[in-house]
Amino acid sequence: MRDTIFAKCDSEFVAAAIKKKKRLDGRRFDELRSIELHFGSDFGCAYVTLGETKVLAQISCELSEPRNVRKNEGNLFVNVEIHDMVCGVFETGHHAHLAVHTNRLIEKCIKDSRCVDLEALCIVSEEQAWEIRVDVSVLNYDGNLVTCCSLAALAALAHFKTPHVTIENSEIRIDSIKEHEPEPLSLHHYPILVAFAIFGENDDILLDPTELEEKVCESELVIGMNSFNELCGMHFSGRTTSNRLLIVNASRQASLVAGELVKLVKTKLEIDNETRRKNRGKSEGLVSAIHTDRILSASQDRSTLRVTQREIEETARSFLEDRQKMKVSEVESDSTQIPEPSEDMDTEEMRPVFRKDQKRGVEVPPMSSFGQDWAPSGNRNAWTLPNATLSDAESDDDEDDVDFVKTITDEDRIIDRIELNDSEEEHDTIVLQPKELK
Amino acid sequence: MIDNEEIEDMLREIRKNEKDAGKRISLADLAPQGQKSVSLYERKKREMANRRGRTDGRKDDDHRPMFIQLGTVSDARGSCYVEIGDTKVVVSIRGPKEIPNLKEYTEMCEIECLIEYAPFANSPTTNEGYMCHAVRQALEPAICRHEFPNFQIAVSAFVIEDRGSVLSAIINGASLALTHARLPCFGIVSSVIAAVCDDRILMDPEYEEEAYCQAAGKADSCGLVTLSYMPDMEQITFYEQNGYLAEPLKMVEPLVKKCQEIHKICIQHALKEAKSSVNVLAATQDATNSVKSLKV
Amino acid sequence: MDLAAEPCFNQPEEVCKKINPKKYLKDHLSQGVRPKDNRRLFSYRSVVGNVNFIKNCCGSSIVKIGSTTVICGIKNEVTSPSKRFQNKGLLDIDCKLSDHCNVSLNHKNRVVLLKQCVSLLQKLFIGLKIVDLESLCIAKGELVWLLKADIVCLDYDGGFWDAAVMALHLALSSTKLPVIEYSPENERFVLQENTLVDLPVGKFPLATSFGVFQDFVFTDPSFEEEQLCSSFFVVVVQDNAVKITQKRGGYPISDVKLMECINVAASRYKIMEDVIRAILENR
Amino acid sequence: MDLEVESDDFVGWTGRPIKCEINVLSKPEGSCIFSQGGTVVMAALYGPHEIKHGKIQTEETPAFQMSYRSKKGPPSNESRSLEELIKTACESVVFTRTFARHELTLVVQEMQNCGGILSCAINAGCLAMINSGVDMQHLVLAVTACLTNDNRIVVDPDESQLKSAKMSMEVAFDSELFNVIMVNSQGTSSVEEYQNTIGKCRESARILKEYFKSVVKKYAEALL
Repeated sequence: MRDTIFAKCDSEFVAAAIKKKKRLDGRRFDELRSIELHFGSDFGCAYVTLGETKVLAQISCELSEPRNVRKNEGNLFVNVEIHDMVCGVFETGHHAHLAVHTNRLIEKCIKDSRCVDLEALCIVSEEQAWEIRVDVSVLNYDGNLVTCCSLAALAALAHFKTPHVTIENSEIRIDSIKEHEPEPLSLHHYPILVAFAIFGENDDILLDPTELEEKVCESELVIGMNSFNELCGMHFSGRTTSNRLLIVNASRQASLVAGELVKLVKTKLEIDNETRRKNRGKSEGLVSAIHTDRILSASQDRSTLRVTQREIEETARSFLEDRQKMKVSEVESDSTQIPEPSEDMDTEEMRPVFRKDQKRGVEVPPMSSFGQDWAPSGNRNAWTLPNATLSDAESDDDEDDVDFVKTITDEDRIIDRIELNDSEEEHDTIVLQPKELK
Repeated sequence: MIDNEEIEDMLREIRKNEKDAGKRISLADLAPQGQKSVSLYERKKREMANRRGRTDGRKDDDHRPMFIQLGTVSDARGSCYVEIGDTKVVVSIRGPKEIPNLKEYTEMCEIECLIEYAPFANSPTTNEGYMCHAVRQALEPAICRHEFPNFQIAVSAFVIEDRGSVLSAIINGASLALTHARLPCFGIVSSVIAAVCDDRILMDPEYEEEAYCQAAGKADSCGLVTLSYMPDMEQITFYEQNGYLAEPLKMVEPLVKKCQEIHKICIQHALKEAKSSVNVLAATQDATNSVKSLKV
Repeated sequence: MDLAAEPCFNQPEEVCKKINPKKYLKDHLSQGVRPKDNRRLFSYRSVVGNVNFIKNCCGSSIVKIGSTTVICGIKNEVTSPSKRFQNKGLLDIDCKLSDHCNVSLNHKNRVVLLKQCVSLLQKLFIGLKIVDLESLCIAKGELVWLLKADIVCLDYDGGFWDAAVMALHLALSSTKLPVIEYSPENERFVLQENTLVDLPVGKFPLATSFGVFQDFVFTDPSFEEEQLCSSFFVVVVQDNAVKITQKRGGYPISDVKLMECINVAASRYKIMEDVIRAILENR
Repeated sequence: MDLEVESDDFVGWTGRPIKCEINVLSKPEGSCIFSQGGTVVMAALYGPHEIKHGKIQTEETPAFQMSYRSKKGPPSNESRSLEELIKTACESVVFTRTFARHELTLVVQEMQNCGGILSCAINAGCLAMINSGVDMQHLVLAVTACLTNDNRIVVDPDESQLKSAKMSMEVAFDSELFNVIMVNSQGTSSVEEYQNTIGKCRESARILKEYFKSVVKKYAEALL
């Protein structure tokens, strides 16, 4: 599938919305998408979903000689893997850039900020030391890969435990988990990268941009903060800005977000240790990441822009009906932007222009919905199980969707009958089934 | 039950082992204490000097027993398996085919040669590139190349074991394979290699003798002579000697005589094979006739 | 001598074979006969073998199934063992098609064919312990035998896997390793002169590969048949115990046919064991 | 969809509990996360897309690309052989003739491996294909079974059982006549035991087919 190309009108539309202090998926500017963090059953495995961006991090360790540059230190190796299909196979430039860019940022955040205490990894100086390998594989990309990867890597590092090592007369033996409790890694601090997209003249700072916003924004700012509000990395790219306050506001927001995320990691870690203590070190791991109670239809909870032809007609039709009913003219002004809610959307009493339709992929929230605080993604407008109480609107159009399709017989598969002159005998040409040709 | 880590771990170990080849313990240095470790060179030098006979009891000018079998490779146009003592070689000929991306009109047919050593055979004394060149030169006069313009004949040889005089085995094998491939030739080429030391001519040298002559220095005045000869036309198709020899041209006479002997053996085998294939053709011919007569 | 090489179209059979090889094969199989040498569906080509004919290898063998010839040579070396398995020797298996064989095999499926064959041999000989690696150990943790087994195919006419398994087994059971002991006085390992000990090897595993073409299954496919088969079903049997079965995708075959193949393979084991014993005897 | 809690027609399933969720990712056409007991696999199918420039589609180039990505470090031999097995199992399912000069790419990511990863991956691949709507000849249902030392057949064993088993087998069936598409077995077993194991695998494949149908039904209802 080709990479989704963002048309010019898309970007203008987004910029216009931003100017009006609105984001397409209804979030406020300083709001993260929904986050899910799950730990795997083996140590050092973390699966993070940030809205639609999904990342899996896995830590593995190996005994090897330390580098001769640093004799008594272990080694840390970080590698971000993006399969070329994840972000469009033809965006070779973009893909290579994205992978290299994220790889460099994560390495700066984890390795160069020395958050892992490497001396503790050394067993026999100059001979044997642990070499930790962090493998981050990106499952799905929808913007803000940086925060997702750094969160996953950090959670995996916190969750990882190296097996206990006993040394008898210079012979190193690795004990299995049954004999000795494995020891966790010692982490100095918990760095997290927070990404911002910067828009427009008055430099609006958007936290946690989606892929669309990332493509359209003028410049990107990535700030590495840890839970003690120390800055441990910054990356600014794109159009220059003279507004010094921008960086200060962004970093203040970043420290809030970083604190929140680290708290999330710690609580999840606590829950995981609890379950392991309960059933003797075993945990269900990533199986809990599977939500069997919901099905994401087009899995684009906030795909306001991905509107199919059918939806546009239906919404237009229902929109016209409402207008005839009310015979009020003031709705005239916004008939042009059919999918986009009207300007004066802040006023509460503005009754909903479109019926909030459960079934379709498109989520066109009514005006009042902006007031509510943001519920985690995937639950609110995702389709609940059929046995849940269905509103009557859906039940009526269930009957007419199964219509009788003509059955194809051999008869109409014959393309044409060739009338041969009487010298050759009659020939029927039959189209061969692909299976017979196998 | 199968645990894959064991296999994986073993493969990693083998790869690591290949990498640091320097540290490897070779079998030689495990030799028992009694035998003074003497380099091959001195050992052979002493033997050459005392003129008693050769290590494997042969006289100076007799040739190791030769085994020839034609038609061993089914999908080649012509093939032959040659054994000289312990040296084993399989030669196959791929019929005249177009030369890929041909530049200009080549009037005479080209011979493309490829020699491949088995991974378990010991390393070749003379390098393969040189041997390919030698085989091409030896065969060029024998084949009627003017009949296949813009074509090439592919000669590929596979050396199973190398116990000396591989080149002569390949040339003999190739010319016999040509007859088996029914390609027009002027005659069957037979070739022989001799190691010359001071005035001793050692016909069909052993692997060590060959290695010694290769490594011999200026003072020892010994070297290797290879000659390939076409008795039907009494022509020498390939003559080559290297090393430090006293009177170079003296060696040609005995070698030519030896080539004629080998030629007799090759002729016998070629005739035997031709006769048998004629019988086969005759048999299939009257089989098809009988089937046809049955039908009518 | 391969007369069919030239595109002579005088015989009608040749014409049909060139135009629609699939139909040509299908008609033959429906009559229960094979195109080239009209064998039955479940009949085998003749098997010829010889052992220990290369002097500078500690074990060698040649196996000829029909016109597929495979040579296996084993060289022995001495190395230090891996840290995790201190008392285990090392066996390195490698398959190779010499440039000698059928040139028309396009390169890609040659590579895949070899990789799968090597993984099968490793699974069989090391995984299922037909060769006991502990017996390759000279001194635990210090010195261990490394056997380099190279399998080269000289002439390819289908059935490479069966020949490779048989060649490797013959070569391994014919290997002779010198005895190496640690002599305390000059504190190094010494190789005892002319004391050659046989390598203990398990029973002979018989691998038979079945070609699957549409819904026909037949044994020991030759090269032309192999090119038309959608997939292969390999069964490794050791006196009516099924060791390894592999069928990699392609046309699905019914359960009945699957079991029929396994019974055919198991019933052939007896005969092949005598063949192997005969080959090993007259070395 | 939780398996053992669902309606009674899965009562015959003796294997580990199965959970799966369809359409998890937004980028690929079809995706699913599938778990059998502790083994969790995520499969994503990128629909018929043009072949990357440079690779012309000759007769043999399959219109089906497969990449299995283990989560620990560089791809090892084992993950490469797994990749081949999954590719052969899933390839015979897709009607590749329908889209010319295009190819399907199936990416399977190992999330958690507690034994029986091959059959879990094949089932996940099949579900991803169903979800993507590409036209398939039949479903592919994979079952792992092993024969313990006291000749008991265990369907869908976990890691410890697999290690101590006498013989382990992975079989992929097609969903029409339950013929064998792919079989990969190792270890010693007599011919009868082998036959019984395949029979047992076939039964559990039938139950698995019911489970697949119920998942698709639920998904289709939700979609309409």
